[in-house]
Amino acid sequence: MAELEFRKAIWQALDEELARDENVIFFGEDVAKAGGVFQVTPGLRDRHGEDRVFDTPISELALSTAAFGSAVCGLRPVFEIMFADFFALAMDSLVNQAAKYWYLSNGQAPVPLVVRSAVGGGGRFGAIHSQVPAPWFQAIPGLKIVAPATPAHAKGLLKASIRDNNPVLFFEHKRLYSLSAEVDGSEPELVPLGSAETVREGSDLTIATAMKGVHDSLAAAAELATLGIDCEVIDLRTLRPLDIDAVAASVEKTGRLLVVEEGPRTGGWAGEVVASISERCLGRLDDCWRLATDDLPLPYSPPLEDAFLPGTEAIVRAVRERGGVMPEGAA
Amino acid sequence: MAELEFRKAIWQALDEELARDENVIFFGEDVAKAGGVFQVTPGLRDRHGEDRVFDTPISELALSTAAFGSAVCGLRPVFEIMFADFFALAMDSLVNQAAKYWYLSNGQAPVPLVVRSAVGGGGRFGAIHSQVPAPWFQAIPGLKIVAPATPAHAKGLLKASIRDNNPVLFFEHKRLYSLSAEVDGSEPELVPLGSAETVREGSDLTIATAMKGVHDSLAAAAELATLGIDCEVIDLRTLRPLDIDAVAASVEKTGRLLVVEEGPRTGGWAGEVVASISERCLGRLDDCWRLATDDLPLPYSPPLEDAFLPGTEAIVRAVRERGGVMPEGAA
Amino acid sequence: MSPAKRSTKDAAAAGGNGQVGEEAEAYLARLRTMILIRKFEDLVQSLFLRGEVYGSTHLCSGQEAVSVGVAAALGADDRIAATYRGHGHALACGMSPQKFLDELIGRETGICGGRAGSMNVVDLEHGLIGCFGIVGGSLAAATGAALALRRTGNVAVGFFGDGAVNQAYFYECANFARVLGLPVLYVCENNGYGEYTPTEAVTPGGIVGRPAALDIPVSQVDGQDVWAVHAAALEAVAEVRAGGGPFFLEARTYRYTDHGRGDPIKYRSDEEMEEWRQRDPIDIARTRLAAEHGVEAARLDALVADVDAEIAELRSRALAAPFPSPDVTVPEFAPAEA
Amino acid sequence: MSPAKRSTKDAAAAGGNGQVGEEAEAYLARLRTMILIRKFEDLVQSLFLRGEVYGSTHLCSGQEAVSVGVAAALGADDRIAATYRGHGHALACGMSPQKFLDELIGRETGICGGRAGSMNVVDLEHGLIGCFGIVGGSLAAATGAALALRRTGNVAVGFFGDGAVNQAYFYECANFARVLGLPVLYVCENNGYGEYTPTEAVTPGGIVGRPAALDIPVSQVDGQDVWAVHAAALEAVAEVRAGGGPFFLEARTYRYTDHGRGDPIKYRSDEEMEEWRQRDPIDIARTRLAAEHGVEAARLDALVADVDAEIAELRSRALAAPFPSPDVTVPEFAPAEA
Ligand SMILES: Cc1ncc(C[n+]2csc(CCOP(=O)(O)OP(=O)(O)O)c2C)c(N)n1
Ligand SMILES: Cc1ncc(C[n+]2csc(CCOP(=O)(O)OP(=O)(O)O)c2C)c(N)n1
Ligand SMILES: [Mg+2]
Ligand SMILES: [Mg+2]
Repeated sequence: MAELEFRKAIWQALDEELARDENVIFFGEDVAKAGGVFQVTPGLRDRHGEDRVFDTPISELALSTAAFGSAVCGLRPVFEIMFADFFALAMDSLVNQAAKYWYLSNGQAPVPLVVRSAVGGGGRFGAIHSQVPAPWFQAIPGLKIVAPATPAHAKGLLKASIRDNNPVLFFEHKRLYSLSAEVDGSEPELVPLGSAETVREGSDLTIATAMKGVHDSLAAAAELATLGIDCEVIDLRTLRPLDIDAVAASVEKTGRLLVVEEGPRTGGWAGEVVASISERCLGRLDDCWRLATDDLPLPYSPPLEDAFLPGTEAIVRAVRERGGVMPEGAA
Repeated sequence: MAELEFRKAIWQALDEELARDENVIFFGEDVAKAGGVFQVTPGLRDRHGEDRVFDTPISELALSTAAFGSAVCGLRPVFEIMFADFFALAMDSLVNQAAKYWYLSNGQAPVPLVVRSAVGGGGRFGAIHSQVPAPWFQAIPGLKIVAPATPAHAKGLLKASIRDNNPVLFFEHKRLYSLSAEVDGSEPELVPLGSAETVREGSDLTIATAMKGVHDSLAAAAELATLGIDCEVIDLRTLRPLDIDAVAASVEKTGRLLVVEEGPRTGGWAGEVVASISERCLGRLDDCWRLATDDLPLPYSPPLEDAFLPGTEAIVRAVRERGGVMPEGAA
Repeated sequence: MSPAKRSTKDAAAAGGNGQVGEEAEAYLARLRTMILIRKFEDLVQSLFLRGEVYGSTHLCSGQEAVSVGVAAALGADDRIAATYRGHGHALACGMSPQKFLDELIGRETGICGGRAGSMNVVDLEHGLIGCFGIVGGSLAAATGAALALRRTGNVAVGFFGDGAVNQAYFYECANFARVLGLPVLYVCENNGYGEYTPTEAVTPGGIVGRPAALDIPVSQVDGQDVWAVHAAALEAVAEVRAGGGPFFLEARTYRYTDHGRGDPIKYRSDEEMEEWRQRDPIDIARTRLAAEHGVEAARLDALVADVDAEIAELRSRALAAPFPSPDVTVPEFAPAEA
Repeated sequence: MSPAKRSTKDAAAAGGNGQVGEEAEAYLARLRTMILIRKFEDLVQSLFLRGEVYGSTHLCSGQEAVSVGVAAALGADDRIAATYRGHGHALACGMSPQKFLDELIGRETGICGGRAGSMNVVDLEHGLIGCFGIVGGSLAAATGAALALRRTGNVAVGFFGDGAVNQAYFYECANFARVLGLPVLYVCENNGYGEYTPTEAVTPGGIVGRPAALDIPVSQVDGQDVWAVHAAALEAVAEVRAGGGPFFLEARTYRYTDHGRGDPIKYRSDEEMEEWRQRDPIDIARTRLAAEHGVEAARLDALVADVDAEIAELRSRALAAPFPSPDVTVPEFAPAEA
């Protein structure tokens, strides 16, 4: 058994795909010579050459459209948007060029590009370096959004993303970069996009979440188990398309759904999960709700940021305070 | 009684607010000399002067940040993004500057800006001139999104938007510009943001929608009434913040909710409405679902576009085909 | 889009009979394409007025020499990206006029099955990455394409208007292309206006100084003279292909029609319009072919008649083509093997 | 931010005793602000290493003369927008160092109540529209501010780095400002690198040619010499205030510290760093004050001691300040009357 660090898992996926397919290229701001501000990609330039791994000016819009144009012409570009908050500058190319091309061209060419980007709060980076911009892209047909929680998944999902024939936003949660987990070599090489995984079985309540939320939810589930509440935890892994089948199957069993999202309550992907399940499983549902952040920008000050994010404690509290789910006598 | 055209209602709102408050300015691409590509703003430049109503280069990002910076320094800028699809180019300033400023500055200054923009399909403009980008901004705390359905509301909502102290995206549906409706002068000058209106009372099913969807839903409700289904129709008017109270009150009565959105099913604001109502009114809900478009870009060809959009017929069909709501013997 | 392919087809179409020189034959073919574009635009406009072409039409009448002169400088594996005013570029690339017209009137037989319409049309087989409805999107797509093409010695061309030069895509992409030394030719079709706004009003310092400030070589050319455009394009493409990085070509031209669907105001003087009518690229080509190459009037007239016949046939076939059915289920995503 | 206000405070702080001339007094005050900025940055860094300042720190040590020289050219109703590397700008504007430090360590008494942190700080009372964490956001905000200020004869200043010059905001905003003739001064602090990338590697054609191509007047100045910066800023501000539209000032400078939180690689040579250490703006100011204005060493030393005392007090007060409470309900929207 070996330990694999999340950041190293990303590195391995890039390194292996760069080696496997010469059409794969990788670029971004300070990703090549310096190896990226989160030190995820050191050495890839030396290993694969500066024609295929290179640094760029600070021009997020140009990066995105360079990926789009080159993908349409046969490459499989991977590029980095350093902090996912900067997606706002690159949006037009992703939304109005890349995502629509396959359909509008009537299938003349796919757009196999991947954008890697660091998302999420908890690092005290403040409101404009901490967002998870999944909702900005949630209603964009043609795009996929991948959001891994573990090193092994990060690797398998990134490799699958690079081989996917659609534009993929690949979110790396900053608080997971230094997470290490054991791998034994039996992990599948590719983790399919669009499929969730049940990471804890339970009978009383389904918790669906992603990225850091998976770890927080598992910790919360352990604590809730001591109170007699048996939670099933689903790692969605892909936020677009969502594996609603997996959530529905779980809800059929538990009858209760909590979706935990790091991001504003209004308009997030958690709402999409709740809506889809309500539409489909209403008769079986005893309860469904979301735990997310307040509808505010993320604050800088530690006590404010800590209270703002939906961590383990907040999940436990959310379940305890919600009527119906607590067994008699507990609470 | 006089007729008021939707486009003229917008014009009047701008004209009156420009006259009322010299801090109001209005700018955009070809909005001043030429009066805008949809001919909504002719003559305003001559009436209010070229310092206050002016044309700009084709630079959506600069327009947005010009509005942000000037709003923070005391103006109340209104600007136009010609087709709402172009919001993707302006997103950073709206999301990372305007929307967060009031909170982050700890209330040092509000950001009273309004972006007017033409949204929606049905005009055969194709996939990149027909979007309703509400979902892109739905999870952005601090922003308001206004989406009027009638000339009178358009006027009252735009005036209220200009007086609001927050950044407001004001959506004008292209298919409504030429709509005329009678006004008798007794309309309130301002229509408050964040408040829905029940435009048809009914007992069997609540239909919540906005903009063109209101007219389609009313027509559908009339047809459904002949089948014995009594629909309540709610014009949301503002998509952010949503008036969930109004929808909840209606659902308490009808027990059934259909949300009609022009835009992709996945990730839209309809999902937010369904999720909010499910969270709140689950016990009272017999059914809830969305009618939206397929998760595809909007097609150009008329038969494709017509079938793509959720018009009157599609609404009638959606209700008829959904089990449970049809009275015995009908269908 | 190979010059070989094109010249064969063009020569035949021009009814080459060996009586004029090689250059004249080549330019007769180019003239024919220009006439085709002009008449295609007229047809589109008449169908638009009849409600058969939908939404908006951005015609390029008056600007034909730019598309044709540049396209003729390209090889089969080069790539082109154009704007919403892209009919000329598409036809000059070699896109089937029939498939194109079918697309514009929304038919299943259209080049994109009726999904795209004029503003989003794609024809990769003929090297057209696409027409892009977002101002600046075309040159951006060409920049990206060049990132792929630099491996193969090919060139990407992005056409765009003077208005695009004020926009984010232009600046970031041109700088990006220069930094990476990408093989992209930026062709600015300066028709004097972005919609109803004169170029000078929104472009302080003018156009070519801007790419020049990014250390990109530039040249300016009379966009009404297909000889001049072609010569400038040949030179530019050669520099780009030789590894010189991006190149910027400004072609001064004029649009004879409204911006899109009818102009709300009169923003161009009669004198100005008339002056540019005197510089009609088609007339200029006719005159030069006659005066400098001894092409007979009859041959030129035959060319026009030939195009007229083609247009008539295009029209009737297009109007007879079936609309696509909305009942087909369309997958959201491209499959693993495309 | 009025010169009046500032000079009173500065003169007192510098212990003005009337023995040197007026200019010397003014520059003693500026020197004091530069020393304050430097020591403030040192303090921030030491608190960061202790885990009291969070996230990242973008220090401006080495670049002090730019902030101070430009700010001294502004009046009370002018406006400044700065970057994530904005501590110098904020202090030069006149922001309370205490409120600023409190913000950086996340306290309720911070200028933004602990909500903003270094990268988003705002102090409108002192004319600071904000620090902007998005590269290019600062000059963009200044451009917008200028749209409001042109009514009142005031000027907006946007500070930004060399890296921002390759970015969409820069180009669109500079062009927009030129078209509208807005009173904005763009101050590019060219410290030779954007993160770890040398300016030359990503900025073909250099910096000032770019605004010049938009017909914006430009000048370049030694950013290590506060006299030179101030003189250039005075001239630029005067032109802008007189209605000349935007102006672009490039100040060549250097950052002595890491980019943010520790550099992953060594991208600057020891010789280069040493060369710039020899051009420390604080040393240059000390030397000039001594050599050209006869300021005694004792007075200069007293200045340093005075700042040291201020810094010590800042530190202890800040560490004693309360954290904000997360239990307060915060409304999402600004109320009707703000
Ligand atoms: C980003 C963006 N903004 C605005 C528009 C609307 N629009 C379409 S064409 C046009 C004018 C473009 O002018 P120019 O680049 O000179 O090209 P021309 O139409 O003259 O060929 C504008 C503003 C658009 N399509 N995209
Ligand atoms: C739009 C955007 N892209 C990337 C970043 C990450 N980033 C922060 S500072 C920086 C370098 C900026 O360099 P420069 O403009 O020269 O300013 P300096 O840091 O040297 O003062 C980068 C790339 C960012 N904050 N915003
Ligand atoms: Mg033009
Ligand atoms: Mg720098």
